[in-house]
Amino acid sequence: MLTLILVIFLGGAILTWLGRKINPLLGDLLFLVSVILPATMFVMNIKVGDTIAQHTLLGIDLVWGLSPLAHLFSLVVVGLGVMLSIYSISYMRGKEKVGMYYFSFILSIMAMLGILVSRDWISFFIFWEIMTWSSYLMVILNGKKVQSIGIKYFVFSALGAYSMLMALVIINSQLGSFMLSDTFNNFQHLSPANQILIPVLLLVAFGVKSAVMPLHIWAPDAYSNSPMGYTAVFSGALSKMGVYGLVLVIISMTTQLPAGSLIRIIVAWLGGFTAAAATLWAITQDDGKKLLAWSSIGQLGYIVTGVAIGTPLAMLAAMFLVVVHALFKGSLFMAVGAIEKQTGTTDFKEVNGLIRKMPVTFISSLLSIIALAGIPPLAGFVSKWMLYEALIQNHNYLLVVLLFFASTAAFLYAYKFLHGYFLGQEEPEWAHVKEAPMSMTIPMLLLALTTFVLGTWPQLLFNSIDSAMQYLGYDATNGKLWTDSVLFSQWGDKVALQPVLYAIIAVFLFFAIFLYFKGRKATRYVTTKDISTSGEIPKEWENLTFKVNFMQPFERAIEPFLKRQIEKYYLGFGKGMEALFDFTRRIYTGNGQTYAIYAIVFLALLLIFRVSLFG
Amino acid sequence: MIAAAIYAVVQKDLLYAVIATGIISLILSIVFYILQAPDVALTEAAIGVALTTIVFIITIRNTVRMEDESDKNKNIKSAAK
Amino acid sequence: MKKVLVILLLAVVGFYLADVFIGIGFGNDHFVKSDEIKPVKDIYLQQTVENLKVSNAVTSIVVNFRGFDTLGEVTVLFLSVTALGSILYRKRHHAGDRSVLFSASSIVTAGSKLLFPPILLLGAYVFIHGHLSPGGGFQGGVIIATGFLLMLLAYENYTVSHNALSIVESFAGITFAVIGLMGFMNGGTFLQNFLPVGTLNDLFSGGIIPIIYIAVGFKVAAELTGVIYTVLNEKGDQKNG
Amino acid sequence: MVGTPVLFIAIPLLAAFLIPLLGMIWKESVRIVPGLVLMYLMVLAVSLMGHVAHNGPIIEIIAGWAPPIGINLVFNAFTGFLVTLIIFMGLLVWLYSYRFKSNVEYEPARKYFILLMMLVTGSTGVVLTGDIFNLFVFIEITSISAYALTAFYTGRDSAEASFKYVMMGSLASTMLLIAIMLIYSQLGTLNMADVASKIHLMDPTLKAISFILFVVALGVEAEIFPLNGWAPDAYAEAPGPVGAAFAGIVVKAMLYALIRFTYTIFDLSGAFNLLIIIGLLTLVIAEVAAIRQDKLKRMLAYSSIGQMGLVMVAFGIGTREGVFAALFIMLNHAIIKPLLFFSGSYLVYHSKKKYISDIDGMGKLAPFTSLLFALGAFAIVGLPPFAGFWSKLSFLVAAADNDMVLIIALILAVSIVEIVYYMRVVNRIFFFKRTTGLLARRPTFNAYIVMSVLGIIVLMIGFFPDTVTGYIQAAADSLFDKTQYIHSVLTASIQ
Amino acid sequence: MDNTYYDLLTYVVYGSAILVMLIGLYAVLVKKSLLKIVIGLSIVDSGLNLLIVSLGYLKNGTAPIFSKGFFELAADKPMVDPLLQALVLTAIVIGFGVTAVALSLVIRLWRHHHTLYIDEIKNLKW
Repeated sequence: MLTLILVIFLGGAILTWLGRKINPLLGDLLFLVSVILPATMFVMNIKVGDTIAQHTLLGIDLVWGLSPLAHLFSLVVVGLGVMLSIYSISYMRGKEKVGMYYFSFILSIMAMLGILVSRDWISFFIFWEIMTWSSYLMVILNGKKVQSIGIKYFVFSALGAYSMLMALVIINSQLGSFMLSDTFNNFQHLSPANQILIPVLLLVAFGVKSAVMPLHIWAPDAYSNSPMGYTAVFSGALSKMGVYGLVLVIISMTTQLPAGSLIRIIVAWLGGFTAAAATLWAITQDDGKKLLAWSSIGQLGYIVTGVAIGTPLAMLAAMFLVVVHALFKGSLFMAVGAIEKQTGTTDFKEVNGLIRKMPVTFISSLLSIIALAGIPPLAGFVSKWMLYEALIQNHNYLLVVLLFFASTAAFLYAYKFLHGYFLGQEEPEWAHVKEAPMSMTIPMLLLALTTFVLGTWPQLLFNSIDSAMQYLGYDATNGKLWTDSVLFSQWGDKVALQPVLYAIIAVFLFFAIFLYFKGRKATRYVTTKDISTSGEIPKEWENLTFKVNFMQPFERAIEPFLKRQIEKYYLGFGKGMEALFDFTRRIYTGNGQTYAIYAIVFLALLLIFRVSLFG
Repeated sequence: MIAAAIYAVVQKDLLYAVIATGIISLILSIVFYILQAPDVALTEAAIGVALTTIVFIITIRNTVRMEDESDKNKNIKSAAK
Repeated sequence: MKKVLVILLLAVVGFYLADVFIGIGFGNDHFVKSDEIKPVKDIYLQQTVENLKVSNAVTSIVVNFRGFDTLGEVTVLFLSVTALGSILYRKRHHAGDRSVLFSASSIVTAGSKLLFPPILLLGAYVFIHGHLSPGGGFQGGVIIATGFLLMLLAYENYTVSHNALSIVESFAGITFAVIGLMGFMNGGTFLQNFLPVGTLNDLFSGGIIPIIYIAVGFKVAAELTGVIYTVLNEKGDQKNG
Repeated sequence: MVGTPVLFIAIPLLAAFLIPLLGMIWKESVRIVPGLVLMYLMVLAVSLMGHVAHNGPIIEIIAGWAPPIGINLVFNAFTGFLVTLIIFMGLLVWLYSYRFKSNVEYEPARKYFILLMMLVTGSTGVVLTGDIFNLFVFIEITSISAYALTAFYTGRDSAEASFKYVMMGSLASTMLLIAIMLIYSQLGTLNMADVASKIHLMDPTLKAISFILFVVALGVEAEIFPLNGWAPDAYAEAPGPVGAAFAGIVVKAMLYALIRFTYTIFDLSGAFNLLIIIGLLTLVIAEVAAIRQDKLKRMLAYSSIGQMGLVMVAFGIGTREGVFAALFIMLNHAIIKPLLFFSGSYLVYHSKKKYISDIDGMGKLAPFTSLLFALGAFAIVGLPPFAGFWSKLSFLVAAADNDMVLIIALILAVSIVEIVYYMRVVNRIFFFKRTTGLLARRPTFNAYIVMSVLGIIVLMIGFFPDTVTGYIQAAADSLFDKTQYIHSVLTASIQ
Repeated sequence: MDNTYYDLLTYVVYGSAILVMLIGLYAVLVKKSLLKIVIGLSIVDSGLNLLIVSLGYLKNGTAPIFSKGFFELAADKPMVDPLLQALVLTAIVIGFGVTAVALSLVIRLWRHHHTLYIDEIKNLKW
């Protein structure tokens, strides 16, 4: 069954691509069918189990099964995949290379499910690589700066993938098995050196995909450069595969290791730094896509920190954030995509006051951005609260401060995002803009509403997370961790929390509706003079908006920090390597005589050193 | 024979160099005969002395006679312009 | 500087080579002294007389024991003619535009004409008697080619038909291969002797050896003439000389 | 049985001699006959492979003299595997070039096909022969065909490439002859199995020196690092199908010879380390040079050299798994690299200088060719689920089993370099705007067939690697089983 | 003929053969003219052939021909190695083939470049 599902995906991808060549409508139809049909089959038929399908290739057993942990992630993948496939139909209409988009989309969904069902490293790696190159096709699909962005993405992915490959062949040579379970169970049998080497290699592998700090530089460009319909998958589901791997490595390997706690602290701090730095970067962006891209990296930082801390509460927080991040970030990317589709740009400087033009988009963005910022009634709050609490319990106060700072700073970009697109000056240029078609808004709204629901009743998710955590070796909690948390124990006993939450929600809704109507009435046209400040001559696009240099003072404050970009070091490294390569290839001088001399020198060297070679 | 070889290598006039290689082959074929290898001697005499030399000479005729072709080179280049 | 380095380099290589070969020794039995070692040359010498009835051991080796090598060797020559043709091929073919090495005097032309038949005869003799005396297909073939060379040099407009050359060449090659295959049919192995060997030192002895050598002779002659002819017809764009 | 191994040599030779005659009668025959011959040989190879799988190796005695007196051909699982591969690739190259240059006149066409057929025959002979000197002869046959094919185009630079090749090739054959003579002067035999059984009697110094000479001589043709200066030039300047033939046929045969010497004939333990060292050098330097190329074919050439380095490292591991991996890489390389050369030469067909930048945006103009090129690129860098992945994996597993952690790390780092330059090209094909006005050339019908066949094989090995691993395993076992090789050759008799 | 004579001859014969090879090699490696390089290659071949033939020589040996004269006059003399001679025969012919190909390439290069300087013929590099 599982094999059949994967084959349907694969065949569907090819058929869609071919169908698209024949007739666009046929392609669309095939696309929907080949995402939704196998996805439904997956949800309906594949239950948690150890060995669901098994194949043997090259004498290696490929075992496929579904663990509770993978089940949790697979829900995210399937949900997001289906929503975005519906969204993509409208989003991609009228664009180029739709066939390839569909092809890569289906393949990456397949690959992600494949990763999740893999119970051995080989199939894990195969699907991992399929995921990499199918997403690579997406990253370069727009054809912008293909060489720099695409190659950057692929090089980092390859770095990760090959670290994994190296780790897994070492595992095989030491333990004689490619099975994930054997690796974790017999981890103690590895030599001490390998016990360090393998987790580190795997951490690099998964760190790349989950965009942890020194390995993150591919992410902002790759996220913002791929088509929006896919970026949601990218940030929501694909990066979570990295998290999935990190969970496996950190929980199943480093806990068995004396030096494991050190590794975990390092990873936790890296996650914290990622969260903080990415948030700062997000603030300075003037493009919605990029802002969200950096924000995704920041959120992944939270998740990584949570996973690395590894206490039950932290784990719960991380898992929860995995799910809700996929939801709200998916919704936000869809919103940006809708705006891009309707206006043709995603630049804050150009788009304004869409609140009346695109109300549904606005509502879902509002809900999602609140969740993103971690404001209480919505889902983001739940996970962040749990994370802080876990860190405090673990006495990582400095890390709490760091994350708290990041979280606070996140308000700034959240507001910038909301304001940039929906509020502010309504310009005549955008007068014709309409709300995006239903097939785009409905998935968006659905995701946002799910975020809302999960924020209000987080217990809905706790069962799944709980079984996943039991699989990882945690005690059964039945969602007690949440109800036991400080939030409830401090005043949960006295005050019924639910009404409070409802009250807050009501206030927010009211605020939203207020904004909506206010925006409609108080349309105020600003003239140039209003914003021209002393000495600075406004440029043309500065005319009508004050969002430009929105955060200027803040940017100036963090400038010294931003200047030290890691990317520059990587670029310098890359340049240096290329120069070295260029120097090296000058060995081939083009003169046949030189080659002959090489041959004789080689002969002479071998003759001279023959004793040391052959004894 | 060694002298002929050195001469062949050092001589700037390729025609003489080629003839020197022919002479090497000739001496070689005599040595082969002395070494009780009449078959090889015959072959070497025919191929090495006659054919190889002729093919070389034809090539030289078709190309350039002097090893140091610097002035002619200039001439040809200027002529080409 | 480069020359000095190269000489040093060559000295190193030469030292090792000389060391090895002087270690092996000249003129003595250089094979490793061991019961296991039975140099094949002894077998060859013995079998040449006993089974093949061929006087010239070199011939018996070239044509029979290691006839496969010879087939390859003939192929190499065939290929180098083909290669030459392909490398020097030019679209505009100037017929008769042959490069002239020297303008032959009438004595030379007359002498060449006189010498030509004996040379051919000598060549034929050499390859027909290849299994009896020194010489054989290669040597005879080369001699014949020299005869053609003489004519080509002496007479500016002496031409050899390309078609004729390739027909001779092909037939000779085919003969070789077919004889090999006939051995295959008759004896079970390629190039196996299937004719009576006759008696030692007789012209008609050695089974297929003379036949193959004659074929080789024709082939080599045709091929070498082809080589010379091709190169000679190549009139370079020389500006001097 | 349809025939015996000697027909692999005899039939093409006969055909080569016949072609000039046939050509006088019917001109088209010069194109058709080589194909027919190769098809027959393909049938022969496949049927012999089946025979060998059941009845053990076939030792073909030539001229009625049993080894070690006469020359013999050995067709066992290993050589049979390579021969089948070589002939299959030869057939594809023939099919591809059948109309590749339909405007080429009769004379060059005749020569082209004869040379191509002899290239295949020479390589087959190198693989099949059981005699050292015969090996030399076949190497010469192969090289002379290769020299001529390299210089086949009358353009400016092909002769230069070919001349470099001739220079290196002549030096190589000199060294090969010296080495052969050293062996003979000590052991009195030229038969490989016989030599192998007596090599322990040889003086260690002489043994080492003759092995070194063999390595250098065969290394020139097998493109190992300091000796491969000719290779990129020759690949780049030869006609497209010939480049493919080099990568798919010639190098394989020459590498075979090197491996035969290392594994079977000599018993030097240090030889494996030497293979690893020169393999790594070759790999690193070639890949590093490839990344900075601006011409497509040169890039492919360097990449091909790099792959050969990888194969050598795999052979140098010295275990059965290592040999298996090496043969698997060889097989994949023999299939993928011609695919890249074939499709690549159509992509740059109209471009004068064959710059990589001339293929910008080809994806729109020539979707089929571009797609196949991309498939080849994905496969050769080892992305699953394509063919290259499995061979890379089996190599890494074999290396890891021998605790070669640093070598694995180095090779993977080099793989990243490889990915970079292949992806750059693929990006250009599909995602760049067309900058030149050059049009794409439509592949001929035959080229379509050839490229599709190769593409299908790449996918097939990718998804079902077990369809070929059985043969590779048998081949690896056969190479590894030295005593069985010696025994089977030395006890052979005329059937 | 005593042994010291043969020892001396060892040095002379092998020494000169190897020296000829090295001289040829020197031409290949240093000389700038393509023709000189080809000449060098053919000199290397000559030296190699001498080396091989002299390897097969035996003291007081006789040519490996069982002519009538052999049985009458020299039946007790050892025969020199016929195999090596056969191999040299092959090597000479192959060497000629290669030389011819090399020379034709020289002509081609002259046609295009009008120079035989190897330093000027390097359009293909790196």
